[in-house]
Amino acid sequence: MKAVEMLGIRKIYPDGVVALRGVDFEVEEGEIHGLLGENGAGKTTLMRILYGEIHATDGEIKVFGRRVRFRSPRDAIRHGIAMIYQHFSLVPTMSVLDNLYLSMSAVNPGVSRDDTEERAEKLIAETGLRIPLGKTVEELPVGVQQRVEILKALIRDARILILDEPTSVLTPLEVEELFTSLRRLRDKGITIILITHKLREAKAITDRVTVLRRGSKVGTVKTSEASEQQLARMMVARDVELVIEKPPSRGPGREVLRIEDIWVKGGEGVDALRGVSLVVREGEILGIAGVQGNGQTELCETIAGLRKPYKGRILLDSRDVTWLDTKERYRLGIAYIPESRKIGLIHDMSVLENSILTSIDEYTGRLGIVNWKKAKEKAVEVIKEYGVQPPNPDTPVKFLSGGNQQKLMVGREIARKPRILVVAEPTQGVDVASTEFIRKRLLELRNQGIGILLVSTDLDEIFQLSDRVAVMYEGRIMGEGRVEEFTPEKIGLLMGGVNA
Amino acid sequence: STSQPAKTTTTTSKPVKVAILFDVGGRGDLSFNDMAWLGAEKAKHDFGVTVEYTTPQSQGKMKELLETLSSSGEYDLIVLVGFLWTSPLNETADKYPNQKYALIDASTFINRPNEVDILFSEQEAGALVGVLAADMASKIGCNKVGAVAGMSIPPLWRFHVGYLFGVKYYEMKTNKTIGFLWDYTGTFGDTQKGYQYATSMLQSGACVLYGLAGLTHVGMFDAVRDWNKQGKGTALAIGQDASQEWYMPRYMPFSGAKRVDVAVYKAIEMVVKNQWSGGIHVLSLKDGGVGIWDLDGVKYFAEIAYNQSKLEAGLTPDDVVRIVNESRRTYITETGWSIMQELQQLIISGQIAFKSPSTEDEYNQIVNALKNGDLNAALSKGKV
Amino acid sequence: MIDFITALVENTLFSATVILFGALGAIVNEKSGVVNIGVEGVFIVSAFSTVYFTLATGSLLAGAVAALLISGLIGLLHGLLAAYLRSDQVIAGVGLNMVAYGLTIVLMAITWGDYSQTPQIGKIQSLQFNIAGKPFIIPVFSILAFIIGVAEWFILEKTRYGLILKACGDEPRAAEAMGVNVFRVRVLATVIGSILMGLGGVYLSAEWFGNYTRATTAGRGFIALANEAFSNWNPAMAVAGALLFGFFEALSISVPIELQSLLGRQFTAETYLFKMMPYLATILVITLVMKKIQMPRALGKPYIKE
Amino acid sequence: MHREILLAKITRVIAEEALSLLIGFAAAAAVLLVSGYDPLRVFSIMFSEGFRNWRILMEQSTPVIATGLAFSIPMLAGLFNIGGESQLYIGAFTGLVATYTVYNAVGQPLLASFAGILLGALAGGLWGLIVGYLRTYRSVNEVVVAIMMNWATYYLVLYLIVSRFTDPVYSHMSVFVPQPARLPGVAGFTIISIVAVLVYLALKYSGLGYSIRAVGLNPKASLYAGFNIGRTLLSTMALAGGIAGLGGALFVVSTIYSIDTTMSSIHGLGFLGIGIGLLGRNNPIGIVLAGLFISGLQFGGQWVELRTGAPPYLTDVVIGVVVMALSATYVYELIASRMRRGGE
Ligand SMILES: Nc1ncnc2c1ncn2[C@@H]1O[C@H](COP(=O)(O)OP(=O)(O)OP(=O)(O)O)[C@@H](O)[C@H]1O
Ligand SMILES: Nc1ncnc2c1ncn2[C@@H]1O[C@H](COP(=O)(O)OP(=O)(O)OP(=O)(O)O)[C@@H](O)[C@H]1O
Ligand SMILES: [Mg+2]
Ligand SMILES: [Mg+2]
Repeated sequence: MKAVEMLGIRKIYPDGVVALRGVDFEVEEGEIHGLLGENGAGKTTLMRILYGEIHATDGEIKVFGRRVRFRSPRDAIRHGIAMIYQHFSLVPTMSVLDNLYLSMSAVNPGVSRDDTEERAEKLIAETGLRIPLGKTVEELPVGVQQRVEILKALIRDARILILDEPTSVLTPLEVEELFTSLRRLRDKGITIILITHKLREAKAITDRVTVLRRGSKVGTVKTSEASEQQLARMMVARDVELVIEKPPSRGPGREVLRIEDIWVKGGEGVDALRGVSLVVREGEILGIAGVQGNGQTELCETIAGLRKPYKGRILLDSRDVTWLDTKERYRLGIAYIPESRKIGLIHDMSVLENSILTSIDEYTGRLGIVNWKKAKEKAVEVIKEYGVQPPNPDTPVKFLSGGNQQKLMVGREIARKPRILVVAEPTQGVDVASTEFIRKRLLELRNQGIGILLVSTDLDEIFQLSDRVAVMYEGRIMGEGRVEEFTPEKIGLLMGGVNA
Repeated sequence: STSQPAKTTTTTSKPVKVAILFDVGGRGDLSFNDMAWLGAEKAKHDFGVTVEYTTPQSQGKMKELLETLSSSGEYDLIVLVGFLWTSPLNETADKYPNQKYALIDASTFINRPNEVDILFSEQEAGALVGVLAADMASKIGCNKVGAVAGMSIPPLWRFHVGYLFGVKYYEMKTNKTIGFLWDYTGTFGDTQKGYQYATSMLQSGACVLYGLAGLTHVGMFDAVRDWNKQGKGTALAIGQDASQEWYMPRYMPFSGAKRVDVAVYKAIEMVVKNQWSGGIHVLSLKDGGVGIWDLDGVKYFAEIAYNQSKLEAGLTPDDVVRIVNESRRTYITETGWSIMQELQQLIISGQIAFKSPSTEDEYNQIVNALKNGDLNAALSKGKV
Repeated sequence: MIDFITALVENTLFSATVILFGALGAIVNEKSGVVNIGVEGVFIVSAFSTVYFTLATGSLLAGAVAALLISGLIGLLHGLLAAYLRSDQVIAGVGLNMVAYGLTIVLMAITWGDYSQTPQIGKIQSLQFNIAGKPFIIPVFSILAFIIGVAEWFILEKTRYGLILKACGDEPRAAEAMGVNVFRVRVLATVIGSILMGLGGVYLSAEWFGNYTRATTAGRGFIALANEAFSNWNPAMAVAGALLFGFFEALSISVPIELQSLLGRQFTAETYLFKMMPYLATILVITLVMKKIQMPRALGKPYIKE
Repeated sequence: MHREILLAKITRVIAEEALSLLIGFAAAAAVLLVSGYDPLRVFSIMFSEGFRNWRILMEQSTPVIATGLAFSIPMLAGLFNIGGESQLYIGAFTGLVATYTVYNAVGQPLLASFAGILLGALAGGLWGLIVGYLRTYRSVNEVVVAIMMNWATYYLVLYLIVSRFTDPVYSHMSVFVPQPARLPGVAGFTIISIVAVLVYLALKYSGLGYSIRAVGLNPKASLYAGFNIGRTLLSTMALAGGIAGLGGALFVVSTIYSIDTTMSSIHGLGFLGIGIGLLGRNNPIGIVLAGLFISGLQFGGQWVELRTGAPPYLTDVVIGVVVMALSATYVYELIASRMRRGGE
């Protein structure tokens, strides 16, 4: 039986963007179905329609053979559909338990908070998703919030589970865990739709995949009958280098960034960094591996000046910048790409306005007037180089697809030609072609003599790009060395706090 | 007032047209705006004049409003109600020498042939009220009176001087000691405040309260009524401007009168009867411009209230008059009444006259001297 | 002394009750994400309607119910404008205040030929106790307001309705994705909020004054808004805030009156300085007490689905 | 291509605005009919009398344009400045006293009025700064502080006028701006319009404007971008308060010359400013237009009572209904898109 049939779906957004041009999409009951496509292909849009969050301009939807018209997610939830966005749907100011309770009781007002807690604990035990139920959501690292989202779907007994790029912030181990649970769920008869840009994952877990391109369906194939290369070609209509050749480094140069014994308090007064010391040299990429929430974010923010250490020093080109404010540091050559697009971009501003967010002073002349002409040149440059869609600088960023937002943010910071680039999850949510492009750009940058501090939960990325690797665990560096000295297994152990 | 030789030119058949420009807030203040309206309506009825009204949105708009109306030449008389019109009038009057203006309850202190200013001697009304209030307080036994006043403005300064004088006069005549409270609520439009000020004054021992705060003192009335009904003791209220006894005749034996209606009526009459004479007129006790409302007045206003269904259920205007009369008999002693009449006589005969403080300092000086028992500090003429 | 204190307590309760109802209503309203600066307007309409419909029906209860219904209707209108029509919520509130004030006076003029006050209605009895042999008054509505304050705190903090409301006000997109109908919750919250505000108006007419004058509300709606912000959108704090403000207002009234007697002199303009007291005290207290502002994050932002 | 987009946007705004006015007046007409007045007559009086004299319009709109700006600028930064009222009070008072004092001391009329305007703006700015400071460094909600300051300032200014600065002849008025130091009403309007244009340009083209909007839209991203949020909020509030104070000073120096001891001449202008800021859609140019529009309606409203005998409050009702109708711009978007679709 077919779990989902979407026929002739068209979607035109209110601002006139045609996101879907008559897509037919079918999912069998009890399968894991991959949804692939370039950034802006319409994957999220298609799923938001299925979830009742937005309405199709045209087309028909059947769930388990019955025609449905969802007015809101509430209707979809009643039909057993759950959707996990990458852009989380959690109330940040409430505790995890309250979020779970709210989402359960919205469908079934009879449940109590205690019931919810009981079920949550049971599910946590079953799935191994480590989640502190009592914590306020916004205090949790992104990775943990992701787990909350999954738990939230599971707890509602969803029969169709939609996951929009669920793995982009998870570590390989977590991905494995997630996949194990997903397989288990499938075996229980739950239908799973998975949007992903990671072909290896698609190969590993899906039964069939559907590929979208520019709002149209390219085709649906059995996963076992298609190679990664073939899938990539379906997506972008050309060949893609899935593994990038790392050009040899010209040898590390002078020290750009030196961090000495940094101690930083996180939320709730707990130490988030406990004596971290690191050095980044010209022309090298230092990869920081680790499970989300082990101090990586705090490390980046401390370098950028968004947090102040209570002990330790930060040196940029031998100059002590520990007490300089963020703007000053940016001026001296630090650039920072945060892990969250919500922090790196202002959604209600246009692409143009966002493209000078971190360098406004460079575009401000005498009398404090912003040179918008010059700013536009930069915006156009980033749009062109990174293929941001739609290529209109005046589009509000909130109308860009997730991947395109990412490209804009990454492109903007790279274009600033910094001395040191601190970058977290650079290819998060970005399609294969763009991933290839961004990684190549980072390597080019390194070869131009720029120091790069790369934080990533994606071990492939760490191995592909880094010259040296450091592993973080609970605010400390567990191990550090040349990339050749590490194996994924070794990193995995270090990430788990085991000294290898 | 001087009487001009009647002009012989007969008026054209065109009816006289009058514009009444209220103070900010306009009708519904239970005070001079409402009284002005009454006077104009009476003139309309008696003389068949056409009357148009308007209310300026704020003091800042008065100048332009007046300017525009004056330049239209449409009106035989423009009546300006309230002191806020003083400076707008000053800036306009000379530009339109053929336009007649009547400024009510204020004066530019400039003599213009086309301008009549009508002032009131609030002190005289206040003084009579003060005597009776003190007498009632002494009769009830609390020996303390109070006043819930609006804002610190010249007409209220004059009321303050008069009221305090009356109380002190009563003390002098009877050798009793009567406590005196006066406070500005800071507003003419907040009944909650009026209620709360009244409650505080009653708690601090006063039992007769004089309302001098427009809509604010409606709250004072309610507080006085509740005080009685809740068994906290006997308390009485005194209204001002219009006769307000109808609001609760049992607890309000009388009200002070300030006949803005008469002023407006007179101004219109001067135009209709061709008796126009510019200058400053003061309406006083002598010519009935201020004082204490008599029972006819009480009945007149009770009738208005009756027609607006505002009288307490079951009461007729005649009942109001009867009850007011009873409360007067109950709470005002013979002595008190005669002291009041004696003072009235002194004033009407011109033996004494009150100062009109023209600055806050002078006002302060007068009331504090009065408070310390120097009655003559309030007088510009004569001695007591 | 005991008189001074009882007067203070009575006056405190009088002031506090109105602004407490206003704040409690506004909190429900704003927790869902909808700004309502029309508290004053609701007070006005409700206080007026109570009298109007009591006179029309002959029953105070019917009058009060009608007033609350109308308050609810105003909330419905505001909620529909805010949720479905994405209207600017502040502007709608500003408009409401203007219309409410003007329209009630026009209605008074049409109905009774009077520009300022309605006829009197029979009001309900306040609770009366004896303290040191003297009657001491506690308004029934004060008690109601405190009960509602505590209940509202409980509902917001301890029940799922509170969670739903908070979710809509903080993160409507997430709430919707969890299956909450954000629009409906917002409309419902504005309706309930308005009804609570309406209770403030009913109190003014049905228990305190027994009539409506155009000076009955006199800007208390804005003080209620300040109280709401003071409370950090927490009903229990709103109770404290209302009492605090009421207390200082009462004090600012009693002190100059007592001082006059004590000092044996007349206060004239300097009495204005005393009137600054409740406002300055509030600023002072909040400066000392406040740690963190926690207003609903999506407050005033229309929720747009696409 | 850009010109076209801009043009299309402007036409859309105008169309929306026109449509919402139409609905607003239709609703107001219904209210008038129910109350027993002829709507056409009322509207024609309002418009013909209200918009007849440009000088009056300019004088009356000056202070409310100022308080409109004082509301809207902080709104962009995410602050709700309901304190335009007190900022205007203190500006008006300071402006008055400064002009008066300087003129009497130096005898230089222009210098006196200039000093008055400047000091008035500074005083307003200081008032704004207090709100901004408490908000930024003490986490006190600006709404509480602003509302409390409105009342406290009201009584403070009343006290100062009554006890220190009453006119010797007209004791119900404050001292007057000396005749030679008075500016024509047009001057006040010109200055406030220039300020509005400057604010418009600053918001659109300056780094400060950018950071104000950024902070308002996303504080976390602003922090990331390196903006000093505290300083931005402070400068925003100082600017807003300064403009409200300027409006008060201009109103005194160019239109009313003196403040009465009931403060009726300046009371309520701050609250009206909120409506005007929002009607102008937080756009300085829009605010100037909205200020003129509402001032005209208000001024014309005074004639409605004169000519028809309708209660003056009817004007408030009409304006209030129009304001409410203007709030729901999305309705007009909906209608417009329906019509477009219908035309396809
Ligand atoms: N709310 C919106 N308003 C207008 N256009 C939108 C909106 N959301 C998405 N779009 C546009 O619709 C197209 C499809 O977007 P969608 O988010 O579905 O892409 P996607 O396939 O999920 O991409 P990604 O891989 O980057 O997440 C894009 O061109 C995007 O810019
Ligand atoms: N404020 C907003 N208003 C309307 N739509 C929004 C808004 N914010 C985000 N979106 C929608 O979310 C999408 C991009 O946001 P985001 O990347 O956070 O979520 P996502 O698309 O689900 O993520 P991804 O596709 O990368 O997994 C866009 O397609 C857009 O339609
Ligand atoms: Mg997407
Ligand atoms: Mg994406």
